[in-house]
Amino acid sequence: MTDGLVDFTMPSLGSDMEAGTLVEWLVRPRDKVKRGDIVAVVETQKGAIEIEVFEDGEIAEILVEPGQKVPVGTPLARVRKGVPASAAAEAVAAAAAPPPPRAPAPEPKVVAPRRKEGRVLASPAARELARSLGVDLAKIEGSGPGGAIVRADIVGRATAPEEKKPIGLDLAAMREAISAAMARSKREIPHYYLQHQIDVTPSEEWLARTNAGRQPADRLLFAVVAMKAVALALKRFPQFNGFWREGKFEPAAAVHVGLAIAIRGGGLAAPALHDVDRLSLDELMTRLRDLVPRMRAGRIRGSEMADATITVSSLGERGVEALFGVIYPPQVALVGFGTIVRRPWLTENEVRARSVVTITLAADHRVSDGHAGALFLDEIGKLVQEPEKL
Amino acid sequence: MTDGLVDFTMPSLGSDMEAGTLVEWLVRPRDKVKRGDIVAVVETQKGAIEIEVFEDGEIAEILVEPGQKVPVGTPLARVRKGVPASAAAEAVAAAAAPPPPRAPAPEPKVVAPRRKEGRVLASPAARELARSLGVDLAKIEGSGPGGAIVRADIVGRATAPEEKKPIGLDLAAMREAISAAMARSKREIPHYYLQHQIDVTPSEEWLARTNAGRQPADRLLFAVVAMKAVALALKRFPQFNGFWREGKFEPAAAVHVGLAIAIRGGGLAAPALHDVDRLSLDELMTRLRDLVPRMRAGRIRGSEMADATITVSSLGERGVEALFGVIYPPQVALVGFGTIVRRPWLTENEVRARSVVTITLAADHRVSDGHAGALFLDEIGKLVQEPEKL
Amino acid sequence: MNETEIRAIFLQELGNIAPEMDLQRLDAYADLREALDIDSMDLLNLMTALHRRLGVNIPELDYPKLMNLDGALRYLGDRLK
Amino acid sequence: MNETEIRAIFLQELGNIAPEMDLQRLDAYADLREALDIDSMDLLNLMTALHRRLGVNIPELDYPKLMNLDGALRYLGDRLK
Repeated sequence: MTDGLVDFTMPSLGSDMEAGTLVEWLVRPRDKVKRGDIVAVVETQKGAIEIEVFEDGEIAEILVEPGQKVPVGTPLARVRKGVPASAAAEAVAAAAAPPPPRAPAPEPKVVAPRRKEGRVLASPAARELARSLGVDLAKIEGSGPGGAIVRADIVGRATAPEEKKPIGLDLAAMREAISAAMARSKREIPHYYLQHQIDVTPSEEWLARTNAGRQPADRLLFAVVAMKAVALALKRFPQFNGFWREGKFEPAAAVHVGLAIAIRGGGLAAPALHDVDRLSLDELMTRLRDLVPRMRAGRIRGSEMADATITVSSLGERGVEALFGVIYPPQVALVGFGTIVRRPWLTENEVRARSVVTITLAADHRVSDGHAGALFLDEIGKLVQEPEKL
Repeated sequence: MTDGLVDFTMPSLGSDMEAGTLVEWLVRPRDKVKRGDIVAVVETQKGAIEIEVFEDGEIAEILVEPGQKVPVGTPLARVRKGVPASAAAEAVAAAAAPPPPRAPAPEPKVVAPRRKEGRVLASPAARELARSLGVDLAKIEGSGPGGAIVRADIVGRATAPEEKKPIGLDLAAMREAISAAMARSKREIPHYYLQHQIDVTPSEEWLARTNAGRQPADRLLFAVVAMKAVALALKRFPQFNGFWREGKFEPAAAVHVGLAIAIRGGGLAAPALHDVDRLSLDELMTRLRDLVPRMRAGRIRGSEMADATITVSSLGERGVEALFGVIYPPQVALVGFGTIVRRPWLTENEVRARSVVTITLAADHRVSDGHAGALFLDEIGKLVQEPEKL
Repeated sequence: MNETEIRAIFLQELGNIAPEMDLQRLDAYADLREALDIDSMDLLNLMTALHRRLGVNIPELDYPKLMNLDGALRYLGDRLK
Repeated sequence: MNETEIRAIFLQELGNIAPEMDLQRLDAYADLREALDIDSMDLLNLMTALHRRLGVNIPELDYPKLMNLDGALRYLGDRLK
């Protein structure tokens, strides 16, 4: 069956998704594709999401046209399997992939928005994306060959000044999707909560020392320490990593940590960082720097939306001390990190000013109980205090 | 009617139990029984549970044979009421009761597992229990007359070394029962939560002083101070002690405190200690020492499983600071004690290192409100600080 | 590089991080994190962009000096003199 | 009482408290509470059993010295000399 035709279908990008609208094809019939290539953009309640193909092969036929809304599982295209990836496929992949990080060389001058007579120089994919997002190409600065506008230029750039809203994200629809998932969660999942405070002064000092010798592009944030600690603790406490499906717990083999990201204007999403337990802090930071702006710009991949095995919610620097969250179904746990605060604290039986963070756990009582939860949270606390070992 | 026949029925050992399997009779027809005697063992989702008779009398007829699964309320036997308890009944009770504590005399040597030619010396009840638990009698050391194996020897002893799992408890079934009860709780009970921190240094010091003069067998744990404080506070705040049934609150006359006990391997149960408000700390400790190992070994009595009027969950020494739990229906409150931590604390307007515990209350908002809950939690906090008065 | 150029680059990079905010009306002394709802990741991206655009490597210890428009322009002006 | 006998009794009583744990593989320096998931009630039962079996009355203040296998055997050996 290596040369047979297979269906490429509308994927499920979360347990609450029933249908999606095909916004844009990034491939045409006879294009070669490789597993993992982004081939289409789909509009869901969570915003515009890039979807990947899971076979090497060639696009045989397009079945659904841009603008059509179809249920999850509907064939969108037919792929002829086993056609070896060629230069054509590489080109498609390159056009769709995120831009390589730019070299940290100072740019000479502010370039005024280019406005040329006639047609603006832009790639077809960028043109299509701009159309679907309602972005005016004439106001975008191109970073491609010869100053051409590529997809990456559109995402994250300002639209016309009079439209002050995030690009590519329908906040109202996103809020509705969150509403549905959260209401379902509290109706079905018996949440219990645990709370613990730990001294993260050593962790902060280690980060400050590490970052002092680095350029901004290579600096680490506390969030990656937190995520890695959770991922490693999960290896000892697997009952918090996985899904509740059809009346029973399915532990997950991999650790994909969903990071709750607030979208300015009121949105929220928790895309997954994959295999967090196996990445170094530097690798994790690279992934995070790629993910957050893409998420905020609405350029998120299907697999990132659908397969988080646990969620971490961090209140960052300007929040409050503790949060007691709502588990994202079908997951079974959510770990919350409050804002780091300065507090009087005992170290070696003396009172000193220290940086303290409150870690909380919301977990599904159908799967785990307070005793296991306490040991899990305690383990996270210990790991966070020794970032140099993560 | 004092000499009439009454039915002894399959009891309800929790609101989620629908049926049970009769595993073993500890009595035969014409045996004399006293109220409170353990007369049978029943297998439920929570494990093998010993059930008691509630009448003085004589077993007239056995209606359900071992191995049969019957719904709650099904007559298991007929008891002829009013027959005075005789020596025969005493003998039955003695065989079924937990063994008396052994004298603290050093035993000379480790006894290797006895393996005799032919039949191992064991009481019929022990033999039956071993069969139902899959325990190999040849590997058990007997403590009965002439080295005979009695029921108590089987429970809590290692099975064959290759079977490293708790004895007598079906953890998967237990987990299922918890799942159902917890999901129902959060669906039906509107939980509210309160949290309070108190300085328990005086309490810890009192326990240390008290225990310093005692042998290990007579020492007290903080858990009994916590339970007694909750029980006494309930006398002033009866709206947290009882059951929500058929749309209204039924206050309980007695204070039976369910203590959440974690079972290694992932189980959880909250068997009741009866009349906690009327027991001294020493009496409570004796009951607790009897209950915890029995619970972990799966030898729990029906009344202990079914009739807790409130639950106390204590995270012990290796946990975290605070827990916000799920009320066990049809109860209406759960009190949580976090791990005792050392914190800078104000005493007489000076900052000092003190031992601090976070007490939490989860309560049913259909029955009580935050104001009453706060007074109740505050009262518990005050009582915990003066253990010498408990 | 003159003050106007620094200001233009700084505002452009701020705009890239918070594209939906109206920077025309930004108070010169308002805390940028509060005014623009900027978190630590946004801040790091801003510092990375300033490093790329202006060649100024701003250490973490100096971040507080850039927490409003006025302070940021003065800091960058001093470093680019 | 020799070291082998003390070890056998200690492991037997530990086994009574955590029957489902494999004590053959227990690290001599691992914290018993963590390795065996032992709580304060388990600990008290262990101390009570050691008192009964060996006649050694271990005060609460000494509990920390028995928190791993190596420490426990040394402590009991010293007390039984």
